[in-house]
Amino acid sequence: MRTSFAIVFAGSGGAGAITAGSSFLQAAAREGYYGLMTKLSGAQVRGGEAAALVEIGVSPTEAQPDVFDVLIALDWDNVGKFAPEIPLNANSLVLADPAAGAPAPAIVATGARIVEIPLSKIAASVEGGRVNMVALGAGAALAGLPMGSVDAALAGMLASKGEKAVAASLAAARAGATETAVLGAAPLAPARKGARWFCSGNEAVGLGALRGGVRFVAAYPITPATEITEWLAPRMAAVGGRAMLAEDEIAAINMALGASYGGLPSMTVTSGPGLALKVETIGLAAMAELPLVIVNVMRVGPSTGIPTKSDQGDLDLVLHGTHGDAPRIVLAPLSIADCAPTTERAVHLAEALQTPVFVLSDQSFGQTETVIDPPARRPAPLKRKAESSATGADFHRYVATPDNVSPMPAPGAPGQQWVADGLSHDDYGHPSNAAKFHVAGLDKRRAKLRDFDYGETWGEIHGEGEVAVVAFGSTVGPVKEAARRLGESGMKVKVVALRLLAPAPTQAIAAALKDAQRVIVVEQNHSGQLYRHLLAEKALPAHAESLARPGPLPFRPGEIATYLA
Amino acid sequence: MRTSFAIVFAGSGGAGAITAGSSFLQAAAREGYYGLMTKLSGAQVRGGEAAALVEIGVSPTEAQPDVFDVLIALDWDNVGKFAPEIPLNANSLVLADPAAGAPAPAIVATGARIVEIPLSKIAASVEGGRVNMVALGAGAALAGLPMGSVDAALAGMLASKGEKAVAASLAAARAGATETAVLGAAPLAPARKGARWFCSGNEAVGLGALRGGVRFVAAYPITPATEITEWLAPRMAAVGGRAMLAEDEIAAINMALGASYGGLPSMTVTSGPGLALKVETIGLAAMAELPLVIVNVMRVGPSTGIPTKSDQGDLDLVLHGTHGDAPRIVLAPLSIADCAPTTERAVHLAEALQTPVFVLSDQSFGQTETVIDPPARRPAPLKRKAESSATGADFHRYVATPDNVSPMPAPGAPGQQWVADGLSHDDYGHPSNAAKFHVAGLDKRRAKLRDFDYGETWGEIHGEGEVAVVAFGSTVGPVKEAARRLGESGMKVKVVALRLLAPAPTQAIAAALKDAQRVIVVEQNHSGQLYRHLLAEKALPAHAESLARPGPLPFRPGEIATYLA
Amino acid sequence: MSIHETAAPACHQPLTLKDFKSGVEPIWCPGCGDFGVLQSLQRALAAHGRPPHEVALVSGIGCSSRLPAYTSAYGFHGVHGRALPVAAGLKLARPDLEVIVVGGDGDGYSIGGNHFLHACRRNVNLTYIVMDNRVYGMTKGQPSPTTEADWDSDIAPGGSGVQPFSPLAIALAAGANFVARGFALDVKPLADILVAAIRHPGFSFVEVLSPCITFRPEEMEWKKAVQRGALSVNTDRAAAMAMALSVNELASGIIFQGDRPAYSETLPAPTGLAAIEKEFELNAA
Amino acid sequence: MSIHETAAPACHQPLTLKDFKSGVEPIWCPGCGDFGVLQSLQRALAAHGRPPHEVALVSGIGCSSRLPAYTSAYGFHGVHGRALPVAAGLKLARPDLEVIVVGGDGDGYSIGGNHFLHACRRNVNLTYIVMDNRVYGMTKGQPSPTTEADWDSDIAPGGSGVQPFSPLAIALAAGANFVARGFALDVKPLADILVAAIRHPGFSFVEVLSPCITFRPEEMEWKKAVQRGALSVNTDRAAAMAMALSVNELASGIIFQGDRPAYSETLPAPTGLAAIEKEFELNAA
Ligand SMILES: Cc1ncc(C[n+]2csc(CCOP(=O)(O)OP(=O)(O)O)c2C)c(N)n1
Ligand SMILES: Cc1ncc(C[n+]2csc(CCOP(=O)(O)OP(=O)(O)O)c2C)c(N)n1
Ligand code: SF4
Ligand code: SF4
Ligand SMILES: [Mg+2]
Ligand SMILES: [Mg+2]
Repeated sequence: MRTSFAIVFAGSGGAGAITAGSSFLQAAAREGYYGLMTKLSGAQVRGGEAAALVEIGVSPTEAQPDVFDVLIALDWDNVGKFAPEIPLNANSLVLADPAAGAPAPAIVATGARIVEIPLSKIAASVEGGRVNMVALGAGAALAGLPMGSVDAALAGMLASKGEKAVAASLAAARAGATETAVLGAAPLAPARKGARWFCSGNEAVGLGALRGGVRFVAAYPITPATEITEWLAPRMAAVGGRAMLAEDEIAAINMALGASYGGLPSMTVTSGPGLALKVETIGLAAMAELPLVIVNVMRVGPSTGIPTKSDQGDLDLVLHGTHGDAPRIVLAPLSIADCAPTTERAVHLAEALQTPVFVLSDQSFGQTETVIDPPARRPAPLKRKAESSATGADFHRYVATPDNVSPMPAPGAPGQQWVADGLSHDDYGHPSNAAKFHVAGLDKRRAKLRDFDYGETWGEIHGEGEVAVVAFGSTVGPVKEAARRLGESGMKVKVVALRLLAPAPTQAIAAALKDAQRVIVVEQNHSGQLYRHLLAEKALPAHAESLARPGPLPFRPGEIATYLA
Repeated sequence: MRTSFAIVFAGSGGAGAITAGSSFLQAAAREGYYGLMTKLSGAQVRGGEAAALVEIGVSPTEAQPDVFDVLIALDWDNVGKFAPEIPLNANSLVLADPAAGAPAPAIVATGARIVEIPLSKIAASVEGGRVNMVALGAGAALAGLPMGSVDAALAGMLASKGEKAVAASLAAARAGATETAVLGAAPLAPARKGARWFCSGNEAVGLGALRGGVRFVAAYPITPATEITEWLAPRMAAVGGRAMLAEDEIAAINMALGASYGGLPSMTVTSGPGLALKVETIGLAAMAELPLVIVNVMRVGPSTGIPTKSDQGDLDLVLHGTHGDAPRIVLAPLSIADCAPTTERAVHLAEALQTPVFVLSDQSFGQTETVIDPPARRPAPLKRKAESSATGADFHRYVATPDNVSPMPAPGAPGQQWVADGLSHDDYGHPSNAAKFHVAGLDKRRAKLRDFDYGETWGEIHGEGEVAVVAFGSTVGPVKEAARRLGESGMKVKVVALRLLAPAPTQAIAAALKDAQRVIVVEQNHSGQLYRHLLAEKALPAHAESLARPGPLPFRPGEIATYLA
Repeated sequence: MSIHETAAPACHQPLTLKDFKSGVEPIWCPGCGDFGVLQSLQRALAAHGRPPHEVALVSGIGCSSRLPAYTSAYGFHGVHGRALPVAAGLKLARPDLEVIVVGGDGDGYSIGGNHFLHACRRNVNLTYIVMDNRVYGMTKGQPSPTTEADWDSDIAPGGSGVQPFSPLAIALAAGANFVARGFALDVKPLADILVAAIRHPGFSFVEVLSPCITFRPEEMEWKKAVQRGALSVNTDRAAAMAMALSVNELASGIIFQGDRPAYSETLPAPTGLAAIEKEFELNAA
Repeated sequence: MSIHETAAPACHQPLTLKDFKSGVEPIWCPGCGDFGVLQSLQRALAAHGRPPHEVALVSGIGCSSRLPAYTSAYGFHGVHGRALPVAAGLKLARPDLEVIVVGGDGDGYSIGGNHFLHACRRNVNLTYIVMDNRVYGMTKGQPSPTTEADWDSDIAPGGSGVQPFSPLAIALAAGANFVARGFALDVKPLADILVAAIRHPGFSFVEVLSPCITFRPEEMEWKKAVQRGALSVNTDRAAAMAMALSVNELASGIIFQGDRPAYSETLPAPTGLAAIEKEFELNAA
């Protein structure tokens, strides 16, 4: 029995492809399946074509499939435009409404089996029936999903539209399922039912921030990061915090830094072009030792690039953006599910180490909907060292301590007034040009990050083998899936998934790669940014290879497996 | 006979230490000596203490000395504050006016021989005589400089103040010289007289820009880069160009980019914090393939840091600042003398390759006055490929060419209208989300920089030896001097001075390091940015070492020689 | 090329709207007000009479900022909020070109606010057209500096709580030399305003009410609500300011035409590099 | 700490100027106007009556921006031009603090111009003091947005050719709730203005003429030239604007006290994280 199933609902604007996909995924979740839904849309701001790419499976799904099993075209107006993003082959099934005209040539060219199904006619036969719901039913039938789950999913999703709408949708779905029954289902292996969460990476980052204790967020909208702020805006108030819409990215990060100085765990959220504008103030946070979480959701660059597609090309900037030496912590979630705990951890680290901490996500995490196990909360939050017993002249804001973290009282504490300053300073924080203070400060700021015990945060190892693949962020999923497949065909591959990118966990990496005969660093950018970083940090053996290629197309497991095999 | 002589004139604000130093250096130049003058000032914006640190020698002087031969204190009010920057030892001579009180303890502690000389009394004995001119004369006598040169230097420098002022200064200088004669001169070996230039690195960068063809500069003031724009402002008009004072750094770079699109070779000028703000637009220049020269004069960072002191900590940002993969050219002058030809070359490369090009200078180049041989002009300027025979639909702004550089007509050319765009685009420049165009663009932009023949631009090799030192920018001078000294004591050291930092000239470096038993990368920053860069580019052998230490104190040859020996 | 070598403007030619059309299809939503602005601008450029290759359109990022590609002129679609400095650099490098800046309220008043202030003050001979839909359209509906304080959105539930400001008053306070407001769907009157703006020396600012049909469909009411001609031409800045502060934000027309001299485009006659090099010489050989 | 847990302001105490002095020695040139502003501010804070640890001074970069270290309050000496957003974040995170922003004309009107516009509009309860010396002092003498068009300098020989703008008019156009101009060397009257500004709700803007003795020694003439009391309190913005556009740039006094409600500092009662987590649940176990 198959363990996963991949289906695309596609159509022109307003046809409801995304709703169909979302309902399909939620229905599957009710049966215990995990899944992933990638949304595609055209160049138009609104009203253009749309497609929902859904994969479901018995275990967590973290990569787009090599090939889709099924494509249901709600119409043919624009589906062809998506062809490069919807791989099909001779084993694929395309359902098409004869009333919608001839299938797109690019789709026909894939060799997929094209079967006609009168979607619009079926929809018309049901009162209030819509084509996308017929397609949903058809898809569910092909995946072997019971109609009861579709029921439940629609009832949940459409509750606000009233019972009648739910009933109509369901009737249409059932009609679609019935009509498709003749094609026969290749049912999925049953899954373990249980509590599941439905969320996107952007939402999960928001949740992680709240869990970590962030109570102030300031941002300027930018694709594909905006949803984080939009998700947080109403919820921040619910936890006693505040979300600010700034006039630009520079204002946003400075607001957040002001709030952080005021004692609140604070965050700013952006994507590449906005990150570029925050670079100066990140250096200030490092120099003045102010906690700050900076979330960067990568899109295709450089410059405006392709705002709606994914890439991992901001790593260089996140690692090295700031004039002068300003050490920082960079974390990248290993999956959408990991977005919450990684962000939560980022807040703890920023607070504990009084430093800027990056959460490096990307479009394919941020805007993809997924069904996952409820993410665990991190144990033992780390808090800001705010209290000091010293006052007056005895209070040195940057006093030397064994862990290089000095007490940092918030304004309001009598006798401990201090000035946060981006100038080189002595341990009172007073500006000084003296080399001894300057070098002591650089040493302190580097040491506090270098000597901290990050524990499990550094990353994860999956599997064992003499071939080791190193990856981060949204590349981890396809790499893991490629390794799994190669494992099935007898080739053992170890996956070293890095969550802590800076300070580079060189010891953990060295240990993980100790016995590897081959090491390949896989990443989705043009210049091998992670590869270069690890070379620079002497974290790779001399024979390590780089597999780097840019977005906008996602890595698929097959592409990686082919390279490795 | 000694081949170099190092002297400090120091005093409180208004005492004229800098004028004395400058006159001394110019007098020496008339005798054929080369030299260097570093200016120190206190924390106050104006009116604080000042010191002129001058070294002269028979060959080009590119490093501060390990120890100064002479310190002349015009008074003792604040000289002690400079002690860490004025190394003295038991062989040093300190001239002090008994009327100015007790010598600063930090100076006494060096063990230098302190000799009293009644500077103020001597000055008072000459009509219109000033203490600093007495000191000048004393210094000239100790260096064995003939009074005729002092004459000529003062006549040149003070011409605008009238003959009387010149005469009074000269008389005071002669009186100082006479008084000092008893101490005996340890005269310098004679030098080859000839045409010399007197300039700072900032002025030389300005000149190089004009020579290269820059006709538009826009900037926002920032220490220590401001003098470039100030120097250019009146002179730009003299060559038919324009200098704009922008409201901020972002406006400045965008103005320059607009002018570049308009067809003029253009430039923007800044230092660390300002560079941080330009990062976003640099990515646009790369993506839209617009020529642009960006001068960054490094100061001590991170953040506001120490604006008046030198460091090499912006390399990371210059190499990697921009979200997404945006290849750029980074050049660093090898000396103050090299600032003009390197900047000239930068303009040629920007124009020829339609790309952002960095000139990475630093405070110690920018604000140091030097006496050098007149810098040669670069042969064969490279020009923008502006003409295309195609028009209308046949004109593709980004048409594929063998060298990956496409014709770029300036506005005004009929039938060749094109839109510069930061969005991913096809070869017309029209926005496109298609992977094929995006990847082709990335490949094109990388290839045009990678495959260009930079010739001699990559750098210079000085000497031969099994120990090789790699350096860039203002570290090259002290490294060369350290190598020279080690050479005298029998240890052969090869200096590999890199001018082209990106794209990294890996082949030239590999060839240069082929036979080295030991390789040391020397740089003035905290984290070994050049070392990491070269590791990442696989340009170093596994055994390469890093000698990285931050500013504000300059590298002195002795420090490097000690490390190497 | 140096600033002095640029060609003199070609003499005016009879042109039509079609001469300013490009083959690129707009990504705008059907019904977006920006189509009206595009058409007005094409009309205005035809009326102005300079051929497309002597015109350059500069923009930032946003739905509205996509406009340059939809005309046949030269264009520069830069980064978000920075169109005005690009245009200033271009115009001062190439005074022979007709340089027009277009963009949105987010681009111009939010992230680009500083450049707006300084462009008004600097008074380079540019025309700046803001397609104000009171929302960030491209990022799918967040409040801008001109959005009503109580406009509900995901990012500011219940409203931002911040009073919108008046771009006309800001432009007047900052020193703009020509200030007007038009409505996107009044194509002909808007074109007339644009011609006047383009021909006025110095920095000309035209705020255009341009409905976002997708995120602010209620702005379609502007068709009725716009107070056509409620603004009238002042030549005194204080009088214009008094008018700007008293009329409502849907009043259209030209409100100010000033006589501040534009930022100088002329340069002294160049004297050459040789004299400059001489300054460095210490001991001429 | 959450916004709700912050302590209520301590009750006012009898304080003197000395309570607001720090041990750090100013780097200012002897005779710099900023000494007067420092003294006025220390006086005003003493009069206002909140102890130093409940006050936070926020600044950018410039000679004037060095001020925070010279007082005994909490302080934030950030990057050039970004003091206002830092202060907004701090104040909204900690409404219990008295947050005062200080800086120069370059910091506030040039690089920081956008934040100035938006701070006026946003109307967070802050006091903003600009020490306007009409020059970039710290970088040794370049023209700022308030410098006369013909002021000669190295970077703009013969003058920038750009007309200065009026910060008062901009602040009024952008929506500031309190607008005044003082003179640095009129210590007592300036302190009175500052107390009024601090106590006025919303965003209070005080432009202070503060001579740069080093790069603009002629500004010492201001001692005589300042038109004391030439500004008078308006409560109507249009009237204030008319006054701002008609008086000369050396008129001092309070010109506007408005009644726009400040940006809200109150938050709804928190309901907790648990309900938020529930939103993600598909099949509750
Ligand atoms: C530096 C940067 N920040 C943010 C964005 C995201 N962004 C793109 S357009 C836009 C706002 C668009 O609003 P407006 O200028 O009013 O144009 P409209 O789409 O409404 O025409 C934003 C915030 C960006 N591209 N770059
Ligand atoms: C991003 C950035 N750009 C430029 C500078 C250099 N800089 C420091 S202070 C200053 C201007 C100071 O002028 P102003 O704010 O009027 O203060 P003043 O010194 O006159 O009091 C400039 C341009 C900087 N520190 N950071
Ligand atoms: S989103 Fe609004 S502004 Fe953008 S194209 Fe659509 S209607 Fe126009
Ligand atoms: S330079 Fe001017 S502003 Fe700066 S401290 Fe000196 S007098 Fe004051
Ligand atoms: Mg808009
Ligand atoms: Mg100033």
